[in-house]
Amino acid sequence: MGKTEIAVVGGGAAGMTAAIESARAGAQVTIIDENEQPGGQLFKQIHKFFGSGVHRAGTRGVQIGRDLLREAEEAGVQTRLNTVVYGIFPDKRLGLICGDHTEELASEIIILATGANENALSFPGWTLPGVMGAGATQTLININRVLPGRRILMVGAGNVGLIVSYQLLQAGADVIAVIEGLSYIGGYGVHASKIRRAGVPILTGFTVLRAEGKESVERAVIAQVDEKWQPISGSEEVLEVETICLAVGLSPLSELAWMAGCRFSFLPALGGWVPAHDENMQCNLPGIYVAGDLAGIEEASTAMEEGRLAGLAAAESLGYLPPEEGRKRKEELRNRLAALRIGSFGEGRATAKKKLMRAMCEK
Amino acid sequence: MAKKFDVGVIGGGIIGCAVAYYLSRSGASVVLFEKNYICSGASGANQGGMAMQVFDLKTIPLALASSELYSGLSDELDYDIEYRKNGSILVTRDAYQVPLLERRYDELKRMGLDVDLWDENKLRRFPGGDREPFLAVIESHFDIQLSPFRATYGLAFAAKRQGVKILTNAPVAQIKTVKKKIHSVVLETGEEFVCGNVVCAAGPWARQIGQMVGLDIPVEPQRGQIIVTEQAADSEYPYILDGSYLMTAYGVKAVGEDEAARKRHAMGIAGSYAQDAAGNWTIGSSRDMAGFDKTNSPEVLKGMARHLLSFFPGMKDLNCIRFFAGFRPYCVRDGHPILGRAPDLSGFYLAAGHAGEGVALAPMTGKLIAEEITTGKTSFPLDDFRYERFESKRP
Amino acid sequence: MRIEDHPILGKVERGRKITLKVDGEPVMAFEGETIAAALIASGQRVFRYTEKRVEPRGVFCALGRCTDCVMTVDGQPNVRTCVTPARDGMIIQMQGTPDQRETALDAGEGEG
Amino acid sequence: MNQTRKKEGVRTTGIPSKEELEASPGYPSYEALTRGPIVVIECVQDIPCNPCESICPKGAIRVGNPITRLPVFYPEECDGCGNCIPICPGQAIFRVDINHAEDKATVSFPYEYLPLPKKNDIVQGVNRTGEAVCEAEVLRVQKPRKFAQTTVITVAVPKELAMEVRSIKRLKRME
Repeated sequence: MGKTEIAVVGGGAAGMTAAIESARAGAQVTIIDENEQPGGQLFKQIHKFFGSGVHRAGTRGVQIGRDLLREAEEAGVQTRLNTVVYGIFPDKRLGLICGDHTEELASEIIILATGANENALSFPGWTLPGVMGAGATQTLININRVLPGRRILMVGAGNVGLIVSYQLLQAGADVIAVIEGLSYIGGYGVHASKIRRAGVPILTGFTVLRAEGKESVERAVIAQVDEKWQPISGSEEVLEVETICLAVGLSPLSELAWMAGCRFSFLPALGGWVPAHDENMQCNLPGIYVAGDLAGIEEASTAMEEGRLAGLAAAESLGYLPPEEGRKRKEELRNRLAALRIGSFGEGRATAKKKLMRAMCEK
Repeated sequence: MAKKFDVGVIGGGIIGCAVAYYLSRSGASVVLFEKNYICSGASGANQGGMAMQVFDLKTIPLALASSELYSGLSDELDYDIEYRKNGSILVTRDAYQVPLLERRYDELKRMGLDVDLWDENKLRRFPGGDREPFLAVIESHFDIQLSPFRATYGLAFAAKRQGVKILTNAPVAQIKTVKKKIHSVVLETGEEFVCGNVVCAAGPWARQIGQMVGLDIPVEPQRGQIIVTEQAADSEYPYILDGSYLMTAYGVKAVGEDEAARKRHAMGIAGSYAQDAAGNWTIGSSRDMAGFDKTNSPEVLKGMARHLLSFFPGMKDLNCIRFFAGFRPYCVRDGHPILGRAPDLSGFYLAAGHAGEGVALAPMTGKLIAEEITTGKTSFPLDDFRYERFESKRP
Repeated sequence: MRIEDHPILGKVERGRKITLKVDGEPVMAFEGETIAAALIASGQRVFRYTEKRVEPRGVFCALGRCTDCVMTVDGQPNVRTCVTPARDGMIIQMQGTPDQRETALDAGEGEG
Repeated sequence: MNQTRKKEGVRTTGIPSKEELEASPGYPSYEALTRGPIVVIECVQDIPCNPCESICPKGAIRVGNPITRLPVFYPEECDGCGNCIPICPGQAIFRVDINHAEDKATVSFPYEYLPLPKKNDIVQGVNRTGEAVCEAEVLRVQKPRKFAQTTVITVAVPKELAMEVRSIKRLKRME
């Protein structure tokens, strides 16, 4: 059985930063990632990030991803790619699938940074080829460099829907419309303004009724909805599109955390069932930490700060940081996190995070 | 104000739902208490089959009567339980298990059951037997498969339609008795339900419920682990067990096992492979007593997977999509279910200790308990399964 | 449809040209890209048909989660094409096509 | 696709309304624009973000703490250098020179599409809804390394459209 001090599951924004902080503090760290490349979703985030200087605002996600890879290597983080963690077993043993065989990895601390899944939306025709996740489209256009279709309907006007619409335009597609069931645009207004300037209509109070086509999507039928989300008859419109992108939220990818026995809370503001954690990102099970979208759906910038916090706290718990330094640096990271969770877009998440921390104290 | 019902059923697994369903057909007013959600225990953590050919001979008649009820249940409940009468095969590649299978075949034949012992010719033609042929195969033509989730929910929905009040997230805290008679059930919330009869259908938690009325129900959780694969093409034989199953599940003795088999049997591992209606295979089985520890262990998962591949190397290309553990409610005194009214406590009924046969025995359990509560008699003798059997065995 | 030039990511850098055989037809791909990327670039939208209802499926999550895009690759069924890199000479077949079903059925009858 | 709504604004249409813009502390008065080329910040929501403040060499943009505060713009400090245009992750900062010529103003904006226009090209200026409202002459196409792949384009437009034109119609891609 292999051994490591800190096992980080998932090499995305949160996992990479966690590993970098722990390794810089002196811990032996192994990132396990099922993909060919670490970096998670950062490499498809080709837009400039929000926040302030410490959050690397104004820098594109793809650039941050490149920097993190370099930092991880410099810090001596070991990376096991093409490796699936199929289970967490007692005594912090991880079951790994590497190609055609399985292995076990014993660790003193596990940091779970497994990220999120895109939510689906079911409607007649939703299984037709051409209906896909907005994140899936983003992967295809920005990583794989292929367009899944020329004419696109985007469902959902949260930040993901708006950003991916913009990136589809950048990739050379036509976004016929962005529709949103709510009566308002949930994402940042500036993202919406960008695509409006490019001529893309954003229809609030609309839903997709069905996708039509023989073997794949040929058109979408949309309709206005009333306050109870029921389609208003007579408001149907047919859009000639070949791709329907679903940007209807994300859910924490929490199987391993459930399996480990973490306590969960249901918090819609954070994407559903989320493992409870304390202000060090540690769960109710000592030595198991969470960070990033798994610990609540937020932005990549928050995921990175949470990763740093988890990594630092984990290294500290192994004795790699003088208590005073640990306390100071964790406080600084908490302040950086707090700065990203204020205002009308952040308050809800801040409140939910507080509930999550309170859940740690319950029996 | 306490609410009044004729019967309170404790447990929302397949047994509790079946009891509630058959009771409601007789017109009794019923409330069902489930501490989590419907089908959240053993009923939702099994392979959804009735391989009656390996059952303890004593339970086979009860199981056969149950499978008869299952055959019409989809129509009766107006809910597809994915009932399939596909039969099953019991196979071995170990010479020492051959006498075991031959003996079993004779026993089943004597009971007049529709089974074949394959001749050599058919063994060689067995699909997927791309290693050496099996040494013995019993094919049962009467075994059935169904979706345990759909069966449990189908029973629950029908019970609800017939007026049963189903409470989920409703753990029972106390059962009140007055003069050796059941009086009421009190939930952890403090809510009280007056009911002259209570059925304990709490699966692996039966002992804790029994303690509330001072009755020791000798049932403990027996952990079982299962691997689920992705969908595969329909198999001609969707339900396959190996000779080790008789040994680990029913304690049938056989001599001559080698070191590897001994180790495997010590972990409770035996082959039990079932393909569900959607095409996914469930790979079992394992048995151990680990209290209420529901974790999986890589040793058992790997052991089960290796054992599978020793039979069907072609399965190596199937991806596993998940695995889980569940608790069989295992009667630690003799492994048999405990059914019927409890001694010395009027109004308390047991539907407990079904071990790995809860799905198999659920309809008959529900029907007979309902009969006993409403008429005092049962249409099928319960003598072998009553609690009193423990008392008579006392030294 | 490949995205050759991109305002942010610049000109694409690709591996050497290779050829896949998809249901008997040659499909051009670049070493290092996923099978799914090559198929989408070639205009393919249907990746498989479902086992029971014979409905078409295509790429849905592009992340290796949903298994909508699985195909038979070099004889191995259920390979997630969205996370499997293309290699020269790979033989790729669609699963569950109506044609395939008929063939399987005929063969089954033949065996009795 | 009718988009009329009560109380239109950035949350319902994706476009900040005139009222929202005028109430924003980053949006200069017309009078301030007459004194020379300055930037116009169309940031009307409390997004946690402050690179505009960090990059301004003159201290003409102040966000302060918390970083969700709207940027406050001090036009008298602004020399119109435009460093804040490409750094804004929301692409909400523009530069306007209404004194460019007798009847022409210039508008500079971030642009991240291909193909790029070339200097002296005549293209179509679009307003905030993407509607082409005028011809626009391309004066500058800047894409230095420090802009991190964002191009800043400056076009000359009719003076009365200086506060309407915010981009150009995307050019057709060569296949």
